[in-house]
Amino acid sequence: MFTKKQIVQWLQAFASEIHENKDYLTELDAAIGDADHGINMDRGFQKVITQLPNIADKDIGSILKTVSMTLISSIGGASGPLYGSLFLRASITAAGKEKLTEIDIQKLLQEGLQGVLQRGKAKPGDKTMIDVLSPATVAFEEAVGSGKNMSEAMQQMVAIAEKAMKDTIPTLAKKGRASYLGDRSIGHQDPGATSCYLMLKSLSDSYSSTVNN
Amino acid sequence: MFTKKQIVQWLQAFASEIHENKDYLTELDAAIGDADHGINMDRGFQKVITQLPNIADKDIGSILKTVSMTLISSIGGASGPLYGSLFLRASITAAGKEKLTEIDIQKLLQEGLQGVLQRGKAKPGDKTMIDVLSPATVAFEEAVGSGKNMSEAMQQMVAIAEKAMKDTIPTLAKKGRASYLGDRSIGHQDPGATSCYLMLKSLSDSYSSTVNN
Amino acid sequence: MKKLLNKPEDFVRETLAGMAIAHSDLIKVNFEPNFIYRADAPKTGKVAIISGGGSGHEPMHGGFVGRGMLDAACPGEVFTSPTPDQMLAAAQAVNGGNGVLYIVKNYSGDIMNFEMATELAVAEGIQVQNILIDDDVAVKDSLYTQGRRGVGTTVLAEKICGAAAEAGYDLKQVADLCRRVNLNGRSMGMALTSCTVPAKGSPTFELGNQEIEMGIGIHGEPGRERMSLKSADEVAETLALTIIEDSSYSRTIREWDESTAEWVDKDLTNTPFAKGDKLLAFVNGMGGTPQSELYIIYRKLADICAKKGMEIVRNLVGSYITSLEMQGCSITLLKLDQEMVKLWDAPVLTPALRWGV
Amino acid sequence: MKKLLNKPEDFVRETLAGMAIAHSDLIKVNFEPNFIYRADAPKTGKVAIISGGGSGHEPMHGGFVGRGMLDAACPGEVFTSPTPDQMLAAAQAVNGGNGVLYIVKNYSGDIMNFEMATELAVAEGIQVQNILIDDDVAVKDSLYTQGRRGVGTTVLAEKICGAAAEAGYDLKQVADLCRRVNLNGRSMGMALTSCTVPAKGSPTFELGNQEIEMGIGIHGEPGRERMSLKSADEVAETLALTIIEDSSYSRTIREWDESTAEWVDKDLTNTPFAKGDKLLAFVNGMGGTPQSELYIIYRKLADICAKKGMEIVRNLVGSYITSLEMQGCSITLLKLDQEMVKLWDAPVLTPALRWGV
Ligand SMILES: Nc1ncnc2c1ncn2[C@@H]1O[C@H](COP(=O)(O)OP(=O)(O)O)[C@@H](O)[C@H]1O
Ligand SMILES: Nc1ncnc2c1ncn2[C@@H]1O[C@H](COP(=O)(O)OP(=O)(O)O)[C@@H](O)[C@H]1O
Ligand SMILES: [Mg+2]
Ligand SMILES: [Mg+2]
Ligand SMILES: [Mg+2]
Ligand SMILES: [Mg+2]
Repeated sequence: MFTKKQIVQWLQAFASEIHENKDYLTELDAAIGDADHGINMDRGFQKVITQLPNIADKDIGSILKTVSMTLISSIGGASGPLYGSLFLRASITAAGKEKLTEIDIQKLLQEGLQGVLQRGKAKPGDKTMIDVLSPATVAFEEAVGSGKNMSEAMQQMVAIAEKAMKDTIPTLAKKGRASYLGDRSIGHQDPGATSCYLMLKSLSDSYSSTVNN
Repeated sequence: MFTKKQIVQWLQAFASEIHENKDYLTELDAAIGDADHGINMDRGFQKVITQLPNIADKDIGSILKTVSMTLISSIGGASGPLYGSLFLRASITAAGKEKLTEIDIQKLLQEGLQGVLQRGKAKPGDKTMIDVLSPATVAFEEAVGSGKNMSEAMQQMVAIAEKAMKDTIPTLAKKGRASYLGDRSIGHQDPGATSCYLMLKSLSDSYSSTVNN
Repeated sequence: MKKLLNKPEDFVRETLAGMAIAHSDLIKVNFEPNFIYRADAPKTGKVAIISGGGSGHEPMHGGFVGRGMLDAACPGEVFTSPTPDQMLAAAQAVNGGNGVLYIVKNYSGDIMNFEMATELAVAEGIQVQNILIDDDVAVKDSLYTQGRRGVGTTVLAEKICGAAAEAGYDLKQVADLCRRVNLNGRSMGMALTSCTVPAKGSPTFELGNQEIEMGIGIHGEPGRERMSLKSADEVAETLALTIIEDSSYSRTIREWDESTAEWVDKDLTNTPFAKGDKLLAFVNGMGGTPQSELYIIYRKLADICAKKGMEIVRNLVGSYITSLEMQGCSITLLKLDQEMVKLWDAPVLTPALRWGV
Repeated sequence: MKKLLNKPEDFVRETLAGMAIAHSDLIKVNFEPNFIYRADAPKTGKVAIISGGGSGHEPMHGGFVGRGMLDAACPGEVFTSPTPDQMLAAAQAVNGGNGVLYIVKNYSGDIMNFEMATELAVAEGIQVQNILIDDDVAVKDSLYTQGRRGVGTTVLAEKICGAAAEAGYDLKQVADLCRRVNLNGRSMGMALTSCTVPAKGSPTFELGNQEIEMGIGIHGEPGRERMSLKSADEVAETLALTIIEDSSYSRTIREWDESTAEWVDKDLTNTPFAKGDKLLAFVNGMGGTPQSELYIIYRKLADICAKKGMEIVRNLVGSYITSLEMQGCSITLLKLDQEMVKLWDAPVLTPALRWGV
């Protein structure tokens, strides 16, 4: 069970992860994009951080909706609408909720994934954040389906996400800026896939570090 | 006695000196000017070289006049009008002549110097070609006055010219582009003084290497 | 990083502030959300033309706001698409009642943000069309990928459509014209040097002293191929011939359908250039290229076009769609028809382009 | 050396060739001797304005040839004054019978070559005046030295005098006006990077990553002082305050006296700027500076002028007097009177500056 507090802690932890990895994400984007992914994500999530105190009391759906709107209006680029859509769709499934069960989280991931797919029209294998989000969602689903608890399912999801992130290295980009590079996109890890991994990892970490509260 | 042939050989030798020292002169100009003195002089004297065959039969005055006109219309910058004026005034004293005595050379240097002074309005010590041309002219004059022959007077002149060239290093520029640098012009050898030294040195060399012909 | 700036995070805002006071006779600037708009907006009865994209391409787009060109421009962060709220606010500010054309360059970010903006504007009761520019022949394949980037043709489309809107074309006519300009324009660019995004502080890529990037976009991204340094004539030839010999290019593009209030996929194909074509030739500097070098390129380009039996009837030589301080150039060729010529020649009065007034 | 060029020795010629075909409606180019002139020259009854100087400052001067500005421009080699034969040929080509004003920047080379040209033109029966521009406050002392360089005010003088000539001023009136513009204009520049003269092939000076040159001219020469990297606001402040606080500057300048047919020395003094002055503020890029950064400088400059109680009533922000691909900027302030404002606003139609037509 994720409490609202844990969700807020996750958002804070994710923002910190992004902030710490800002240069790293930007360097990844420099190799196959336009050198701003870390800057973009950090701009958005620093804005989110300033708003969290005002909304921490609302229901999880409202919190995620505010995150979505903040990201959409402050990131821009590709990641703004994509993460914005992810959080928007997630917020709808979490509307009115104060805590989230394994099944809630599963729906939230599925809906978030759908949001990104619909907005970005990328397919798995196109070397985008989808390449992490999609298998990670499946992994969580399977874990929950086979009776694993939240903590175990999270760990399974993160393990798959990490592998999937690395698996973007050898692929050829078909969406996003990296696709303009053609073959030269091969051999580089996708920045969006990396930030997506950080999102899932911080979700898992926030759960395990606070599971006793 | 300078024969016409020796004068033509001098012009060729001077052009070669400039060509060989093109980068050096340009580097000197880069330090306190705009990095083109070698390029400018070489452009002018390469043009002179192409014209020498057509005029080598004329009198020395005509030859020097053609050199002057060629320099004026192909160098530009400060050195174009200055060397152009030098050769123009020199050409007038040499009008109709087929050879030049010590006294002729003395007049030629004096007139050349006047041409540069009048055109450029620089004074000795301003860190320009005048700083070489002026003492070198005096040195030649004194040598001839004290009964030295052409060869000895030339050597005396070149020795003074070389010293005068190096003496431009510690001075503060008052004319030309280097003057804009203020104190920063101190510590650098003046490019125009250097090309002027090369002119006098090649004059002396042409004489001594061909004196037996 | 050597730039004339204060804090990197203030780069866009301070650029806009400077523009606003330097050109207060022509434009106004709204902050938060950021957009530049015509000082005399909204123009009742005129279709409003709005474009936008990342900053760092100055004078595009803000420098093209004014009479006979754009009604508004939405600048994002450097090389980052602006956000839907900017685009919506701009539309609300300049809509004169006859609808808004969004001119969008084909990048994932721009497309997604403008799509969201379109949906928002429609929800506010504003008539909207959005037309994509995707003219970069350096990007070869379109199938299953993002397709070609929008580059130099954007400037030409904004001028031509701006004149059309000024002349009273309705929204559908301006949109159709914009699509036609895009289908008749092709571009390609190259870089001698990289550029530095202020917030990053170091060059996006490293190029050796004897290397160039061929087939770059406008975001400091590496190009299609790294090559050894070439002469201006060779550069002009590579760019021009790739453009001229580009075969017909097909892709599927999403446009907003007003009648059904839905996104529809359209299959669009441009026809290759041919002998006898009348052209607008645009030689563009990437921001750090001196004007002299652009003329050297233009000289060779004119020569190549003449040899191919094509006539340059209009030209534009200058730095109009840039990548910060990058050195390099791009070439855009646009096949003109009489209507386009007339609209190109029509008066324009903006910070960066002006003639006829 | 990374440039869009072919052989360095063809740089100027090929630039001119490109200009000629890109702007054939406005200008023509004569080769050997090289000069750019108005396509509709000579204009009978109009004073002809001719300027010139080394190449590498594009668009100055060739880009200013056309209606309402220059009748001809004489480009020398890169950073090297043109030669008297060019200036004479240009005068012969554009003299409409009412004489020629040579606008000359204060550099030894330019002065000497234009002086020779003046003597030659006079000998050909052409009425000539030559006016020096020496507006660079970075050069402190004038006594016994070359005095101040001619920089940004040149562009403004060419525009204002060009409009005056178009309006029918006679030679003496145009010359007097040009002198007045010079006495009311002051400039200063700085460089973030050096530039590379094509024929030399390597940068004129080396600057560290954290260094700038303050008080540069326009020939890639080092400045008055090397400093550590500064913010845009600090740069704007240093330039603007040095200009604004410059005390009255006196020097002796040589002009051609038509009545006596001799060179005469004139003592000229400009008065310092003062509260209440109406200004034209010109922020200029050195060739490799993006337009965005110039707006950041302009923003601060406007602020400084306002604080000093001076009103910017006209402005120009762009790269008009450059040093090849150098990054950096210069500021020029010109105290305007009503006549100058009117002439500044008058129509101009040239490759690089155009409004009102
Ligand atoms: N159509 C798309 N669908 C899914 N993800 C995408 C798409 N386009 C881009 N991305 C993701 O966005 C990331 C780049 O984000 P960012 O650098 O912030 O935006 P931009 O490309 O506009 O500069 C890519 O690494 C990729 O993972
Ligand atoms: N007024 C002057 N009188 C005498 N010599 C001068 C004067 N001005 C400049 N020079 C000489 O010209 C040299 C520079 O020539 P050059 O680099 O070819 O011209 P520019 O300065 O126009 O680039 C200087 O080193 C100096 O010796
Ligand atoms: Mg990016
Ligand atoms: Mg020089
Ligand atoms: Mg981006
Ligand atoms: Mg020079």
